Amino acid sequence: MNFEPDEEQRLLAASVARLFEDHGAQPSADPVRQWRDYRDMGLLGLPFAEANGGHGGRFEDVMLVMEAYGRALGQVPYPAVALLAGRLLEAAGGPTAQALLAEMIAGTKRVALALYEPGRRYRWDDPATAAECDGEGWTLTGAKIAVLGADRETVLLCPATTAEGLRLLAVPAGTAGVAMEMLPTPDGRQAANVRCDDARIPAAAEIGDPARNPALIAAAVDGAIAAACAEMVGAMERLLGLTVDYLGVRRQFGVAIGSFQALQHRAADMLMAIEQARSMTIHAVAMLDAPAAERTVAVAAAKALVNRSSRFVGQQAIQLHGGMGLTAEYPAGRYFQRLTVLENLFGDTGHHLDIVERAGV
Amino acid sequence: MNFEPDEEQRLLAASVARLFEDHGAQPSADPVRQWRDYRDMGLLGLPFAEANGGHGGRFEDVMLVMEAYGRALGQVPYPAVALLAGRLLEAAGGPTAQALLAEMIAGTKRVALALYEPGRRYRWDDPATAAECDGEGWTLTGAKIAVLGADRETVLLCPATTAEGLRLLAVPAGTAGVAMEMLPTPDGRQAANVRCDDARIPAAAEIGDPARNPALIAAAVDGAIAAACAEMVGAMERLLGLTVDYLGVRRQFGVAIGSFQALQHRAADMLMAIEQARSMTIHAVAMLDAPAAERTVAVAAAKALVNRSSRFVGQQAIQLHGGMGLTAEYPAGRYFQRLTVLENLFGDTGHHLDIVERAGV
Amino acid sequence: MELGFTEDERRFRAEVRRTLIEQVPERIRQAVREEKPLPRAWMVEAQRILNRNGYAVPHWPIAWGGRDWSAVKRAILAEEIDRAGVPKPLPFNVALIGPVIAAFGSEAQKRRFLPPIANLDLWFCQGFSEPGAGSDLASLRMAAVREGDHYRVSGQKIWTTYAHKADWIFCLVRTGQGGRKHEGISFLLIDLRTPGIEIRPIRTIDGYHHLNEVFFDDVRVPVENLVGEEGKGWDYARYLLGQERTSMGNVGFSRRRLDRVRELAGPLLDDPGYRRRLTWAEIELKALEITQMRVVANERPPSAGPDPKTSILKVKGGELLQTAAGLLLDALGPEALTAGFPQAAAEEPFQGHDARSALVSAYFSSRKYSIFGGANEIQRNILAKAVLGLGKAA
Amino acid sequence: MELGFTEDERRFRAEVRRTLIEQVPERIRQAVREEKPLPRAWMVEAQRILNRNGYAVPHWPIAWGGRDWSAVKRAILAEEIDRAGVPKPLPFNVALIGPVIAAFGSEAQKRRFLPPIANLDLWFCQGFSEPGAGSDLASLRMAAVREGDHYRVSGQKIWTTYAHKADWIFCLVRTGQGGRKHEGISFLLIDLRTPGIEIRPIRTIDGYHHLNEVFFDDVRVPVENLVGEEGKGWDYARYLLGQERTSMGNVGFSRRRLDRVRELAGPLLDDPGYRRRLTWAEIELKALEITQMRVVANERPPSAGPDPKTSILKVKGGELLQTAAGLLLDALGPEALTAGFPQAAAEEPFQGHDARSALVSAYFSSRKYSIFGGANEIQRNILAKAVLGLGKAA
Repeated sequence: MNFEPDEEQRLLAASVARLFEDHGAQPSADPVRQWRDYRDMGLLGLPFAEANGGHGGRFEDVMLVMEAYGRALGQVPYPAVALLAGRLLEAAGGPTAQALLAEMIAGTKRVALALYEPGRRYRWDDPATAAECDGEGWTLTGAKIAVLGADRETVLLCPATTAEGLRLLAVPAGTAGVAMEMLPTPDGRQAANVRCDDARIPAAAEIGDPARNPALIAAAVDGAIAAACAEMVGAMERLLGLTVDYLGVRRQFGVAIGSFQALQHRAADMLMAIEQARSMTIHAVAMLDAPAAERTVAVAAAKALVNRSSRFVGQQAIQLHGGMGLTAEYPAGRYFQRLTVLENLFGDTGHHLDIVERAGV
Repeated sequence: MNFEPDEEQRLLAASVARLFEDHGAQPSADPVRQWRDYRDMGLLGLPFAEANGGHGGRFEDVMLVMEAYGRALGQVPYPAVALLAGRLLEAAGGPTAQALLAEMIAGTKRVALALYEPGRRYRWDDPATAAECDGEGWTLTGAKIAVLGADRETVLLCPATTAEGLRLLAVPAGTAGVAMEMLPTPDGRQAANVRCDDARIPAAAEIGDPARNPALIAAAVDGAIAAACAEMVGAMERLLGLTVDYLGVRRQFGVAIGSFQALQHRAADMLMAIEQARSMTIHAVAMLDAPAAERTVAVAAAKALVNRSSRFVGQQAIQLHGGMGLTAEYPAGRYFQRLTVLENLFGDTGHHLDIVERAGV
Repeated sequence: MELGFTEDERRFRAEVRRTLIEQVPERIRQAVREEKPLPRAWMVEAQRILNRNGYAVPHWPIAWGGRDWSAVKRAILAEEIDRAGVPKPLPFNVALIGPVIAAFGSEAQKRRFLPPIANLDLWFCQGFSEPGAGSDLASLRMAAVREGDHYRVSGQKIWTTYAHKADWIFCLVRTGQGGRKHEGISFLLIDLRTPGIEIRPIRTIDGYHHLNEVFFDDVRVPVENLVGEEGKGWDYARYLLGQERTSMGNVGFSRRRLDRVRELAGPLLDDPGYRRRLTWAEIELKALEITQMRVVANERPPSAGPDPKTSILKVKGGELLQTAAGLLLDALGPEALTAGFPQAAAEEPFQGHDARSALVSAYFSSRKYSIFGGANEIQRNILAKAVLGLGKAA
Repeated sequence: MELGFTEDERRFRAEVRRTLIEQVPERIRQAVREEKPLPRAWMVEAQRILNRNGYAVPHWPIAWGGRDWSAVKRAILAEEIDRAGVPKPLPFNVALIGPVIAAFGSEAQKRRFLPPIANLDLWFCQGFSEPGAGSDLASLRMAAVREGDHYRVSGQKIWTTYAHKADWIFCLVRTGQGGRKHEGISFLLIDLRTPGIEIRPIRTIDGYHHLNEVFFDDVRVPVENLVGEEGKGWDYARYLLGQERTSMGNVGFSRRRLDRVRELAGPLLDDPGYRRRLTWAEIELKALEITQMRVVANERPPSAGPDPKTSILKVKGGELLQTAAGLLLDALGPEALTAGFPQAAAEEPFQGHDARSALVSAYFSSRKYSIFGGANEIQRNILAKAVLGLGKAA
């Protein structure tokens, strides 16, 4: 075991930190420009094999990037596009997926995985969205919700039920019959609800195959969960930093409120919650290459604990900031909002505990 | 609603407080003498109708008595004998039960309900103990555990399975074929594990009847749980008092440790836990006369919350006492032990939450 | 001792419930149940209905519209109002400034203010907190300098709920220096239309606009708007804080939220983990209901200041609302991900947010229950010191 | 970065596990698993086996039996020892006094003490705490007055674990006055057979006798038993506290307790509420295991004093042992009601308690994990101040 980043990782962490903090300092900056910055720094290709046009980064590298992203409250949908949809494309392989991946890495096309459907909570493996193939192409009907990273230019990867099992279809958002509603997320970003009504796409738009798709998607989602855990750790770390700063500055009854023991102990509890979350994130990342059953349990356990830490740290940070923490202007509230979204993303605490328990651990 | 004791209740509370504190001051005093004191003060007859030789006290009166008992860490098995077994006798009625009850009230005979069996946790309604009647009498075989209030002179009320349902048999502990092992409870009292091997008792030893027994026992147990809740509230109250005293006396770093805010807040949390426990005890007591389904849910909810408060208050009291709390000599530890026993008695927190949830609340 | 509700109390509850459901329009109660912010006009409409029934100010002197109801009945009333989804009578009016004017105001002030306050014809907001004087209220700095028949008032108030909807503000101001910090504080009523007052919104993380900063730049306030005596403001504020606490635990509000959890959670109600969280919340609520009644039944003269045990209601009640909000959020599942809200929410009337957004807002906004009105840390200080007697020697 | 265990580390773990199971008698490991206190002779027997394998003092200087193993490997070793139910090498010997003598003792002291300390031929106990000097160690008062080639020592130590089993005690004593409180403290080794020493048991709520008060009445201690320089005792104590923390989180012990929960809980494992508590404990344990490794891997010179992040291990590790003890207690159900223990438990060897009593004892005794060795409140102070930098200005 060795938790020290090597020289290359230190460089990577330092440069992404600089970039993300720059982006954060200009919140209204052009998202297209920011996406180009990601590409130029090699982040879009980071997690992909060199054979696939990527940079051959390891899961550990992604973890460092996502911690920095979390600390800086990154706005561009890098995790959804590159770390979830992108990795699914790489794992699926085949010409359609490879071409899409190449465009994604080049920054010329965005992809997003349409995982969830109305009324099914976090279940994605038995979609109500149905697809039929008539030889020439696919006809797709159904609804998807909460597609992060999607806009009207995106290629949506849609799981759909067919008689042969779970298909994965690449549907450009502009396809006729696809209606998209862009809605605000609780942390002020955008996500799409999507309806397909007899949307027609060519036969070649299929990626993966019914036999492998559930396993491919599960692996991609687990990777994205580990990345979300790292993002949460980064966000919690910064939020604790903001809180400690505030405790040192804010005065009441003639002294800095950071001198009150009850508040000191709360901050210590936040620190412990974050350190335990960081450890579970490390565990999840270390297990991403393990056999699927072990990987899934490790990732679910990690998300459950990171979620619990996040809810505690987020709520207590607001508490320790007092009224200031409730204002939209002060950054603490935005971190709390982001953490709230990330807790929900890919399954809340109860969902992941259920997975751990069903596995008999 | 009116939470103020009336004049008579104030008098009762004051005199039992005096008696129990006196008993507590002489821990090695003669238990026979103490039992006589209970009788002389009218406590043995307190909860029973005047028609049955009792004093016609209300549940509220019992609550006041049990709070005082809890505060003083009462040692004699008053709750097990009078409030559980005694009330079951009264509810069952009939000559055998009435005669036993009269002797119990007179202080000449002790009765105890043998509720639990090995390996069945808190289930008492389907005993493995079996009884057969041959016209002349009953033959009883089986094992009972953790019978509080029992000694070798006690008449044991034993639920037993027969072809006709659940019988309730009054078995003198001295009956041939009854083996009794007296074991220490974790709070330093005694409880009995009992084995009956073909123990013969007369046909008249039956009380209640199979059609009513489950309901009778359930009602008696619910009453005893409400009494245990009151005892726990009294014990927690005193334990908090001991803790607050200690915080004011014990000095560290040149000041009383009660001036540390983190410890003050812990004490405030203990106070809140106790007040909520007291409220649920009131709720349970107020519902003892309600229809069985409502009564059982109210009592289970109360025990669950009182248990949770008790675990928190007990553990934190020890924590705030530091090493002193761990010593057998200092009283805080004895209250912690008592509370631990009472949490377990009649079902732990999970058991009662299950009851509440099964009722669909 | 009578540990349950009496027959009379049960009848009273049933009557209140029936009256509220019959008289308060469903559109209002529905919006409240859905946690949507209400248009000002709806709040006024609801309070006038309550006032007509004697439900707005039952704790006031009978001469000014009060009723001779026991504290337990008043608590039942408050619980039923919340539970039915009827907006509470505006607390700044009925629970705070009204009783202060009734106790310490001049006859002219009583006649001028009490009836419209009860009926919400006049809307008051509360000007206590300042930047740097939140929990430590005595360090407030907003100054009122007497000049003939006016005060000239300058300074700033913050966290002022509904200042943008209000007609008047009651303020603690500093009219004297020296002595201990809480001496030299006076209690002023100020018409918000007076020149020199500027109200700036504070946007909050729930996406709404409830809170404001209020700036006073050389504002002329007639001396007749001084309540009681100059320099006694701290006493009146203490009196005010000792006022009607019958709904301090927010029992009815939590009841309404948990009912909503059951409506929305669907299959989650069969999930053992979620179910257990809900079970605990239900049990906590039952305990709180009784604790609330116990504190309420222990009636104290208002001059005794707040009963320190109300701190229990404040802490536990707030935590329960937060727990319930968390259950609502989690009930949404991934649907919450598209249930955000515009960064600057539109002004009233409420529109543009669906039911889901209102729940996400409620989750964020519920953090306030442990912050405003004396943070939970302050409440625990009070419990430790005033109830347990800790830390006095140190 | 290598976030998982290396092949070499896995091999090491397997080898340690095999060795422990092969060499340490099952009767010893069974008693440990059942949470029963061990006879002194068994503890000595186990430590000698560990020492023979290089497992007792791997962190010591190689000259005195240490091994050149990485901190991660030493942590694996500690975890496996606990997990296998092998009694830990006596911490007072191997983790506390040994390293201090190795670093600051004279050559004669090293030769005299280190080998028997490693092999538990000599049993040391720790004389730091005094009545009135627990967490606030610097206010200790036990005095040592130099008279020629002896000190005359008078005073009292308290909470002395195993003093009744020990041969020697290492003490902080006051040899000088004036200056700051922690100046004038020296570090003495005292033979417990010296006249004037009285050991009185402190019975604890778990029914056992682990703790003692030790009274010193004009006890003559040869000057050669002074460690290092007079007046430098505080520095040595700090060094001591910065020593081997590879098992601070008690990861292996918690693993063993949770394994036992699974053995004993039976049908409760299907109870959703109980199950969830166990699931959380398992997840917390996994997190703690990695946090432990992260702290351990961050090797610091012992002179830097304890890494403040070890406070996390202390708090979280102790809480987890307490949680596991609660799960064990609750697994007993009503069987716990007759699982008490005599008020004054019999001396060793352990007898008269069945497996259930040992679990009830473990529940009570587990409260100590958040009290001794620096109470959790002190650990949180350390985290707030030393890691987060809070409260320094105040």
